[in-house]
Amino acid sequence: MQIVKLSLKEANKIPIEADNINPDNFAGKTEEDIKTIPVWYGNGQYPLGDFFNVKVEGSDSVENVKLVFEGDVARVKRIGQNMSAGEIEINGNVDMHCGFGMKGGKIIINGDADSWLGCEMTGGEIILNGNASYYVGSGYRGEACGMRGGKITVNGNARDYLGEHMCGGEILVKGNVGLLPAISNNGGKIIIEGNATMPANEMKNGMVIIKGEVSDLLPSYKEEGTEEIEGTVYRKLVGDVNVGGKGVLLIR
Amino acid sequence: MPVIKDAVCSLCGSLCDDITVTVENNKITKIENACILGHSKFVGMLEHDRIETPMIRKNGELIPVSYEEAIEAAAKILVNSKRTLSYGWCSTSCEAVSGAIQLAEETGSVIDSTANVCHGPTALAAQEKGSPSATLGEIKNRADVIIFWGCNPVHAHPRHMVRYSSFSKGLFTEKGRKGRKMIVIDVRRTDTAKLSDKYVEIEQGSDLLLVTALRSIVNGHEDVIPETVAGVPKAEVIELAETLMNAKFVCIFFGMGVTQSRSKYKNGDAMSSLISDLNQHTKAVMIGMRGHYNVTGFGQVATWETGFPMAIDFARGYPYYNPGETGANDILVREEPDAAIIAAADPGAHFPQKAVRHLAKIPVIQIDPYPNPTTEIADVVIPAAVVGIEAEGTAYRMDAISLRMKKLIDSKFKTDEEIVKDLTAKVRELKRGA
Amino acid sequence: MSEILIKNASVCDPAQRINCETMDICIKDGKIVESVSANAKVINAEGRLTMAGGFDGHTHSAGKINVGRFINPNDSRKNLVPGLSGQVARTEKTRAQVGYNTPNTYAIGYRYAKLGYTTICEAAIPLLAARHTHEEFKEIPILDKMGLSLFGSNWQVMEYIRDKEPEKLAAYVAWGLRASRGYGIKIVNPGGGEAWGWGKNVSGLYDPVPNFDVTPAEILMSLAEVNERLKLPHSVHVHCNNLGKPGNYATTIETMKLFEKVKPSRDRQALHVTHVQFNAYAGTSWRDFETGAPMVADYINGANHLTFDLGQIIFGPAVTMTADGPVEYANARMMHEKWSNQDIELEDASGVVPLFYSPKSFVNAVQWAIGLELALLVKDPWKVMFTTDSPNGGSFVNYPEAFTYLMSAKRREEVISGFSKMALDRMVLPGIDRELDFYELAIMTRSIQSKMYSRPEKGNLKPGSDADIAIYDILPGKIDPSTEYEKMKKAFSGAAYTLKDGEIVVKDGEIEATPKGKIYWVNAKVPSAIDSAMQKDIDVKFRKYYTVSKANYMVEDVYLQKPVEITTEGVF
Amino acid sequence: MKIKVNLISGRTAAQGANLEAKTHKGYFDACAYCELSPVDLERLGASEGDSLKVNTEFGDVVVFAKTNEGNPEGLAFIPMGPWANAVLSPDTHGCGMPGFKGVPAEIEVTDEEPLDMKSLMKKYIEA
Repeated sequence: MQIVKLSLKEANKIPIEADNINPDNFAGKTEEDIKTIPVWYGNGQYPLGDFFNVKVEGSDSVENVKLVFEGDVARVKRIGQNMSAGEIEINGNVDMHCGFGMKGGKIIINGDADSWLGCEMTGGEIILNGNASYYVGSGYRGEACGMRGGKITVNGNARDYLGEHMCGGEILVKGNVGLLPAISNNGGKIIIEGNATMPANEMKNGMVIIKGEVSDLLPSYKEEGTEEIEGTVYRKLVGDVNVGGKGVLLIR
Repeated sequence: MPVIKDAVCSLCGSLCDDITVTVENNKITKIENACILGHSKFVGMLEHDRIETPMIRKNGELIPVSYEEAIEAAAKILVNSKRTLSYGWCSTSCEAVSGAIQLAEETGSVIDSTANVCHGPTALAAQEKGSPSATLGEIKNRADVIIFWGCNPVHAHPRHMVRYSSFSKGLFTEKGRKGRKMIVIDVRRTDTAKLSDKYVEIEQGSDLLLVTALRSIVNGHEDVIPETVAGVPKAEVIELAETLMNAKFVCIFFGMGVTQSRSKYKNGDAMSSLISDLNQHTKAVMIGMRGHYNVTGFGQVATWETGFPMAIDFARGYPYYNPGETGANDILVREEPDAAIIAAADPGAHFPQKAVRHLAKIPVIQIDPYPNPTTEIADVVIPAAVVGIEAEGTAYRMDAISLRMKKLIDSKFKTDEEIVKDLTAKVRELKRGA
Repeated sequence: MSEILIKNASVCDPAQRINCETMDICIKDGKIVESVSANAKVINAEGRLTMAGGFDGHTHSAGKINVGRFINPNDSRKNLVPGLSGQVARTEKTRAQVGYNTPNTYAIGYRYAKLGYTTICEAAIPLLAARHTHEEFKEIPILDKMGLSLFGSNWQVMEYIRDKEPEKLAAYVAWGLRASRGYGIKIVNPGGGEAWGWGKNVSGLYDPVPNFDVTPAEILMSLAEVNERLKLPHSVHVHCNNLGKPGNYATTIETMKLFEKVKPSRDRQALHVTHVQFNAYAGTSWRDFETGAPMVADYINGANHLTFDLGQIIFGPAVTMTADGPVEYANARMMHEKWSNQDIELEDASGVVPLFYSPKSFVNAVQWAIGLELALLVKDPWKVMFTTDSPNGGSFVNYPEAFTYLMSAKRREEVISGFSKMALDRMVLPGIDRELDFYELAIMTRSIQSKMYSRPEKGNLKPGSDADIAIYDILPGKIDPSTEYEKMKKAFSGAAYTLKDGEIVVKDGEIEATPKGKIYWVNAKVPSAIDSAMQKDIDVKFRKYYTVSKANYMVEDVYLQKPVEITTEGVF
Repeated sequence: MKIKVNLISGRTAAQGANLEAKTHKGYFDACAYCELSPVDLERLGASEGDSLKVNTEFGDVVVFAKTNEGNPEGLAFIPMGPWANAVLSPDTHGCGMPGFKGVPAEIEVTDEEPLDMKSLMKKYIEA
């Protein structure tokens, strides 16, 4: 086991871009190695050690590496980007693109996450014990596919465009979501335990279950009876008819 | 006394190019063909206050300085900044935009245009679904059904309807307004709505519901439409869809009612799909009603020079784009910038107060002909010639047709293009020196 | 006075029938000369293949490509050809670069230069939007540029044809070339652009254009006549009707046949047919779709009046862009893709649609084969221009990859081995063992362009020609392209040297200098009486139908960087 | 009396015509007002020219009352400009666009006068 503890020396407003901060890049590295890893801060690159206190316990291969952020990293973007294994624990809020393109491993966030959490991830798991902002599990601008695999659990609320262009994997939101969850979906499964507005616009494929209230249901779904899941009977809607969709939207 | 014909009006995105300007003793004394907006701009050259001299703020007051001093002060701000916001560049020429992009690239800045608070969502929509459009002359010559959706050309583009749309006549539209159906979809009965054949009032923020319902009908799924959509009865929605399908040529002009309301760019995204679906039955296109006369030009130049139309972050030396993250308001609201350079736009007036409050805290360089709310929070103020009147250059109309703006009178002020060039040279000098 | 001596180059220059001979090349003040002084800077080219700078005679790199960039921000991150794609930070010498299929203007210049290309021809300039094309040209560094102006669905053109006014038609075309600063006549899906104004298309050469009472065949023939009357340096450049449709090879051959009776007024072809891959389809639907290349190649082998280019496809993402509006709409609907459309008032249509060519799709596999079949079945390389119709068939940065297909049967087999049986049944490529040599490749990538476009100073290494030169780190004879294709691809992907007007712009595959390129445009002279009569007609067009004043229509001189005006004297 | 409204902003011809003269009174007159339906104005007990205080989650601003028969009940309009922006939403909704339309607001009659442009901007510097 290798545990790397990171804490910000002081809070920043200009974001730090941490696309190098992941277990893959830290595995087997010493404290000194890690401190010299370059990170972007505004328009310059600086050693990670300029911003973070770094403590390393042990040395191991990537599956057995755990990164722990102590305190808020609300202005540190791209933590865990492209990680393939290992674990990241964030004890505070985290900035945009956390877990972007993640392939495996696990990220636990004990705080809120800014937009693009788990964007384009293909595997692994993200557990957010706070609220998420926009575009959980979506794709980069112009892409046809967002999240393709893995699982994101949001224990709080999420805002608009949850799972936009999702092509696979699973998103579970315990709270409410904003506008247009599951928009342009082409696969995967989304479960929303709270409320949602205008869900599943242009869904081609996949499954969306909304246990709370739905506002402004889009006029592009055919109602096809009911379906019972775990003792609850849902209205079964199929569509989106405008894209010849075979997606299933279950609502109360 | 020189009379200049076919001058291009540098006010709104209609970019009317038939203005006749009379100049006497280097003063514009007569304007023909311009609307109230254009007229006020040309005449404004005589009546409005100008920023008379470069200024630097000292102890809270703006003190007159020379161009050289102002440029040096501005360059120092840029060189010392780790995250500059370069914003605006829409009421200026493409040549100035090109210079601004190079400056942003060299200083690792974020550069954004006024599309950030206007048709930015239209770009995002095009990135989802494409942009099914045409030049304005196609509408003039062919369109028999015209929709104005969430826009109010009577106020924002006063000559649009006469030159390009409702009232214009063309080869296949000899009857002009009489041969056309004009539909307005909006949340309140605007002055444009009053001129329409059909006004559809929708609940504010529910555009996406109506667009989706129209798509469902056009695609043969009338059965999924509930009794009312967006506050409009089903029968009326069906009638509207049939009007579109039975037309020979449909154009939807859309404005900020579409881009700024609840579901933002997803409205334009769905509208693109509606246009595509309609083309199974007839011919249909859509055109965004662009505000600043060259906001379209910024998008064009930025796209060919950086790959992206706006919200471009050069922090890493190459362009990165992600509105929501790299837009002017995104970074201001997050209090990221430690300096700003603002030209040919007025965020002081047009950004929400939280963004303006951050601008007020950081060094701000302003380049503009006129004082405005941004001047009140600027630290270095550099006056500029008015492009399209005192300086020539290229501008793009709302339908992406570019035109050459003329220089009509001489000016003692430097042009935006010259200022940004001087500034870039000074930045290079300071960087090399350091 | 700058002098360069390229020593011991292994020169391949088909224009002079030089086939990989060791010799020196002398350069003085940007031109190739017989000899230089002892002070000349020496480039040691020993063991290196040396050719004239490449000339891409049909590429989309200014104008419509901006729509491609605009709707595909995700293209910026694509780095499928490392070194020639993706995001690259600015340096002291170069501007920032992004993209793959739709790179920014700077990347276009740098990347073509790295491939050893020095001249490009933008395939479509809409007259009304020509200013935009030239604005982009200005920001494409290094390369010389020219563009072809669209006339195939133009109201004034169709009216003059209908009203049988060939002289005024010639005057109008000459004016259109001047207005747009174009180099030649481009005809895209003749008449189809106007039909698309009503959401329709024309179905073939004899289907009348709605409201204009002319047929595509008449448009083609009348514009060909104008082309020869004006003695334009290039022939008409034709994108045939029915592009992208199964069975369209018949229309293509029919179109080619029409031109047998056209007498060229200069020493060049009477017709250039572009991206024929997209127009050489047999079958009656996508179900029984198969190659039509053998029929088209057979016809071309027996014909002497035309040249064509491939429009080879490259597997992976591409962005289609064409003035063929109805085709793009059909593409977008069929593939559920983004759809951009831009109809140009009184003149033409256009569309942009991204797509993905997959070797697993039998249609795409057959398309891939058709391009190569055309190149290999047509015997005379002087009829074949190599293109991918970038980025329609794929980005130009894949040219080195495509050269390996042309030069190595083994490489082709590798690709073909991944195809389905159904795909293999619909193509003839597996039975073709022809492999091009460097001499033939040089013809298809630089020599034919010189001839086709009447630019004798381009595409060859004769004394007096522009010193646009590519030096590649391979030696014909020492490398076997049919087996060592990876090595060959690497050499073509980053020239050891590229010289532009005698200046070293690329060294060891990296950008050394970024001079500005020239712009070629054609000023065809027309008798003033005819011109005046024509002007009266277009004055009416501007007054009644255009939304832009005539005075603001012509591209002003200020937009032309280092312009080269080519004048011709028309026959009236 | 307070009424709850849905607030939008947008262009007007007068705002556009005074765009390059923002230090002048013409611009103030063109932008420092709020349009309501006659019914809403009556509910407030206000008439044209009275001062209204517009409150949202994001701030408050004093503007003049105007009536517009085209407005449906419950819809308030302030022309784009610094007065509108004092109360509109800074949230960029993940796509860069602040909330310029559809902001819930409360409106009441006030004795305060609308601030001129410079005084309004001064508040930002002082804060």
